[in-house]
Amino acid sequence: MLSKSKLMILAAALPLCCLWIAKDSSGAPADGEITGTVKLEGTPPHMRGIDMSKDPYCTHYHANSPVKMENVVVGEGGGLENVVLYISEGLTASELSKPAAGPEPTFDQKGCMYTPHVLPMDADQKFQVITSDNTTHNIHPLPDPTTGNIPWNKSQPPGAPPIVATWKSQEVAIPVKCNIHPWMHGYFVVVKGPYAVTDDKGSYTIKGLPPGNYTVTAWQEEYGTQAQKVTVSAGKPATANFTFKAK
Amino acid sequence: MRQHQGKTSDSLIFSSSVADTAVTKAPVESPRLGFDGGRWDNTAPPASLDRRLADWSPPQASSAIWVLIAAIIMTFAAISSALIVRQGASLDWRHLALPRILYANTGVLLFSSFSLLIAGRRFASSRFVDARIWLYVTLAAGLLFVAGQWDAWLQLRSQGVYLATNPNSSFFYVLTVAHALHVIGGICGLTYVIRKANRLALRKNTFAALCRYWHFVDLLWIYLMVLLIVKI
Amino acid sequence: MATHAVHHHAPPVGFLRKYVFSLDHKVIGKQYYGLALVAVFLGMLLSWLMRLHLGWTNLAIPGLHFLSKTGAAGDVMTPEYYLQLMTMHGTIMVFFVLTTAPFAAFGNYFLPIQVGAEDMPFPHFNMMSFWVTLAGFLVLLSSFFVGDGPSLAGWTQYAPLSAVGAVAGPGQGTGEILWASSIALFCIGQLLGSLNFIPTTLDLRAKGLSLGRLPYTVWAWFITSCMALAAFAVLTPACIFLILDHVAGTSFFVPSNLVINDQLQPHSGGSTLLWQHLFWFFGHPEVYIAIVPGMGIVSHILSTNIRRPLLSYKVIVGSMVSIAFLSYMVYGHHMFVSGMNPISALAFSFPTLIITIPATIIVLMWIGSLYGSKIRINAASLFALGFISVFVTGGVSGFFLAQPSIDIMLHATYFVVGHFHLVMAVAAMFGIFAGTYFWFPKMFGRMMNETLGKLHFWLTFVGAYAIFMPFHYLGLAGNVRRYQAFVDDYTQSLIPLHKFITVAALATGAAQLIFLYNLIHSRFWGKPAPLNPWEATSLEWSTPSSPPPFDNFGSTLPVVYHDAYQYGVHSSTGDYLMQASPEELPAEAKE
Amino acid sequence: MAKLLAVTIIVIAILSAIPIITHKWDLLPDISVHGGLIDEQISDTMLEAGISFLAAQFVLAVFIWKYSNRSKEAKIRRFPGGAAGLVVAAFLLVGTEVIALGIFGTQAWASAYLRPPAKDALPIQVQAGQFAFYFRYPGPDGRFGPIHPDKISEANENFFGLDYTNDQASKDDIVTAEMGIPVNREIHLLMHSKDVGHSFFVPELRVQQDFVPGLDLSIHFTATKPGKYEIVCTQLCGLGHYNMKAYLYVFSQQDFDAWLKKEEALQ
Repeated sequence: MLSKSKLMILAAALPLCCLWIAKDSSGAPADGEITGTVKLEGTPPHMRGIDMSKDPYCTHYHANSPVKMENVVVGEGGGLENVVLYISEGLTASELSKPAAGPEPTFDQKGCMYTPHVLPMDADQKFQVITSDNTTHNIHPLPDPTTGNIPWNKSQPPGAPPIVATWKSQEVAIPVKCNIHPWMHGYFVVVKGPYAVTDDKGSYTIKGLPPGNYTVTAWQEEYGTQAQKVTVSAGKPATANFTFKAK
Repeated sequence: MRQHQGKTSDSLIFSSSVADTAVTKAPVESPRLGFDGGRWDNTAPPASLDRRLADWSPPQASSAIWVLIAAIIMTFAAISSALIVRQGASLDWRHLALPRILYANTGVLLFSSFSLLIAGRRFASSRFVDARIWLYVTLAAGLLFVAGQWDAWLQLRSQGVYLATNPNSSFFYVLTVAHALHVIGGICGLTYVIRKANRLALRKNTFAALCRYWHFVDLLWIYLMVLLIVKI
Repeated sequence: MATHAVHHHAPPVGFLRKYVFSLDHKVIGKQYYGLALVAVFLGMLLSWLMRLHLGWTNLAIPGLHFLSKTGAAGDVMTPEYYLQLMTMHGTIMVFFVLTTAPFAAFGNYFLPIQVGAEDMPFPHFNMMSFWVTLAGFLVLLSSFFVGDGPSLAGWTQYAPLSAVGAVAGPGQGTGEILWASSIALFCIGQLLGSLNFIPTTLDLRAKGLSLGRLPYTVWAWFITSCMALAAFAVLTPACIFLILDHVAGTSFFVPSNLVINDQLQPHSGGSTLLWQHLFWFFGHPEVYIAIVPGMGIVSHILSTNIRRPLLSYKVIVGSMVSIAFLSYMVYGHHMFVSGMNPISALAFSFPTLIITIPATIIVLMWIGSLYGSKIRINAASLFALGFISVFVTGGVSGFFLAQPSIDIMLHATYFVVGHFHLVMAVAAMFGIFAGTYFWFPKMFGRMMNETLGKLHFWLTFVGAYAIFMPFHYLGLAGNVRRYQAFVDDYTQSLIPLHKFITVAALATGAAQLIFLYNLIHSRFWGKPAPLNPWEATSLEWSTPSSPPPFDNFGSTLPVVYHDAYQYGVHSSTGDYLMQASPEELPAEAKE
Repeated sequence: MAKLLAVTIIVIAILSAIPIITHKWDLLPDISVHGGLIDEQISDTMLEAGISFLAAQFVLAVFIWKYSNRSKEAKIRRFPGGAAGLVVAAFLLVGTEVIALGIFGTQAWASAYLRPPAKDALPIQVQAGQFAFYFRYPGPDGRFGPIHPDKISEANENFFGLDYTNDQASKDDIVTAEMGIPVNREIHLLMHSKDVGHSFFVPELRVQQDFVPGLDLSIHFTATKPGKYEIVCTQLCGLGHYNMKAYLYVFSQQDFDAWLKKEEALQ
């Protein structure tokens, strides 16, 4: 049985411990980076041209710039575009729960195509869907029902206000399509913690990481995921390059 | 005038002597025009008018029962034709081993009709005590039938045959459950009749209506059994 | 079972029993009328929104986003919201207005009175009938507020769109289940209604009131309840199948190998045509369920207001009966291009053409009866006459749709919409209006304002034609129905016509507010009505008071000595002789 | 008031008839072989319906005009011939009329539906889905590869679910988003729906047929006039129904071959 004084000490000590733990995790500067490039090895698959003749607006929009599918987009030097990179292991609880910084990710419908084709975001982060087109689209994300993300299906007439939404649990990746224009499809990639997406050269940078050991995962809609272990130390950025093999 | 119309075809089911005691026990409202139904003279025109217009009309309880039966027939006809269309529509139609107990249930239901007939006979020969016993027997048989159906469903579940397992199982459950619900309806009616009989206030029409319904549900089940055996 | 036959004829006591859970067929009739009134104005509001959207597609309708956050963000209607409004408009109007008002409301109120009975034989069933129907209505409305709104599959709810669930579109999940449940409830409610109507007509007729002396209305309601019996008994299981396909994963209506949004659906081997067969087996009789009571009401009111019996009682009743019979053999004409066997299309085509004959006969009876008559003009008779005109107009376009070859061109175009709106919706509404102006004095003991009534008629009559006649032109030009916007090049030239229709619709709709005002104002402040304001003959005018006492005829029930339409005779009362008056006519005066 | 009603009815009847008589809004010009019969049928029906419509409205109006607010002692007169006459009239006039229409109409229907497609008809497969049509041409081998529902993917532009690696017949199939057909050659259209009910309607072609999921139907027709036309969906199929359309090009034979080459290059 404990005496009163001991209890008092314990009571005083507990908050202090908590404080200390908290200080430790949040104290380290979160300025670490992971950079690298993602390449495609071998001949990229044939990307079929998209025939938008169903909707004159779309055809007219691309009158002199024929569009192709965007499932696999290879830039110069085999750089693979639209690959999402995120930290699949190594983040502390507080890092995971930290609300995403920066502006709301925006998913635009332009010329009856999705820009960007792949939109990464943090779980519970607000993102918005806007339309620049003068034709009605409907946005129909189809998450896996087992993840707890709820599918929805909303139309956006020209000039309609942005649709603002969030996804509550991590899911790589949620396909999104427009039923009115069946060729329109893209992905919402919902991750926890920092993320990045490759540009047309296939290069990326994940910012805002405290020093530590991490597993970086790269996801591409056709080729699936690859993972690498990386050690981030304060100051200089760590590098992780990925190479996908063409099927 | 009301005097003249006071007579009714829908008399109490009990013989005068008993009826008198009944009236002292549980007074029954004197039936009024419009609610005694029955006799064609109820709607026959007064002597002053020509007779061509005279026409027949049954007690409203029983005509209501015919209406009800018509509706039920339509429903089950719809389901049956749906079954036939559905069977023809695709190749995924399997055949189902009917639980043996269904045959027992059929017997039970047939017996219930039979016992209801006897009850009617007893009423006719004004042996009211036996009559009521037979009513209880019928009630028991009805309940036993429903319990039997329940057991049949449990058996199928234990074999892993559920509503959505395959098209014919869907139809099996729909048909049997729909029929069971109608039997339960009949059981409610029967309990009402028994209550009336116990208060010695049972009317011929009420009883006749119940019998019609009960026998109909029985015949319906025979039809369903044939359908199940042949198609499912 | 005659469970409640005898025991309820003490006057009701307590507010609840009197006005809410009343067993009195008159109160139940009024409740049905109230339900229909709410439903019709709701349905009209929906049609206003739809018309506005069709006229000016990207028009922002202020405050629309209050109705639907998702469907109309920024007040601009989305395609799915348009379709949801359309579905609700159709469902509400067909089921909760065109079926309840002329059949359930007036039928409940006047069938027992016109046959000289104290009440329906099974008042408890009658009460349940209303409350179940009301529950159905509320379930339907609730779909506005759950999930992503009501179903968008149209009132015909073709499978598999209606059966595969939310993946097929907004409202196809919860909204769809609510739709099916609502309609199932409605069917049960109406079955309970028929359960009362038929025995009332057969068994509770007053002394001397043989089948040959029933008013046209009683025949109409009797025939309608027989049709309703078969129709709703078939739709109920269909709705249950639909619900099971949603919640239990069965495959009644969903075939194998459906790929929706790149997802292979789990269902196997259902038949989509099965739904269409079940639905239209109900759906076509439903059209006549909506219109036959109108025919009865119009015949009844017409005969009263032209002061003579119609040409032939037997022919009119016979025609109504044969229409009822034929209505079950023609439903396939809704499915000419639905992939039915082309031969069966022909088999359905001829009965459809033949059903025009009894319809024509009835119209000829009406018009022929006008000859040499003495027409009295009042709101009721105006609407009755308008009914004839509208019914003919809507009817002739049926010649086209009855023929499969022409249906290739006109199926699913605005021609069809124009046709059924005129012949079913407008005509039935005219019947309801006529009935209201005619029977209001009996139902509420006060007269309606005739001037407002006539004004209401003129605006409605002209407006209805202005709205629905152009639909036929649109259809001929190939304008497809159920489009929320017209993006096809060949429809661009038709948009001005759509704008015109929209304006007409708004105006005509506004005119209905006159009716609403007249109804409410007359209910409380109208001038007291005499017992028999129209000098009519049938039994509802022989009740001791208006509205009649709880047992309709007070202590004694009427005895009937004459058929229902003794007009143009020389009697002590004038040019008419009431059914219940024992007065003998001089032989030459009888027709 | 009654006279006003009579006048109104007549005015409305005439106004309603004018656009029909002047062909203000008319059927789109027919470009099909079988369409002539249908148009004929429509105009015949229009004539008979029009006459019955005008006649009924006029008689109604006249009677209302004549027999409203008559004096109290005016005599009630009976329609000459009475009910029997009218019933006979209904049977003779309307009855024969509608039956005649039905019988003539049967021809038109038969020409569209009861005639088997010609041997040399060009087979084209159309697949309807929410909310677009896609078309498939069999290519040189004249055979369609089988549809694998599990392979159908709009994301990969594999609209028909073709297995290019295993099915030989699929390799040369040409999938297009718009429909090109040669003029004056019969087309045998094989209709497949991948999700819900749709319909194939080309007003100028006088062709309308529903897609029934789980049941592949086929229709056949011949276009007689080159040009650009619209294929629209007439069966409510979801939120994009109004925008479910495709263009139909009727080419001369050599233009058609050129067009098909172009499409093949895009595969």
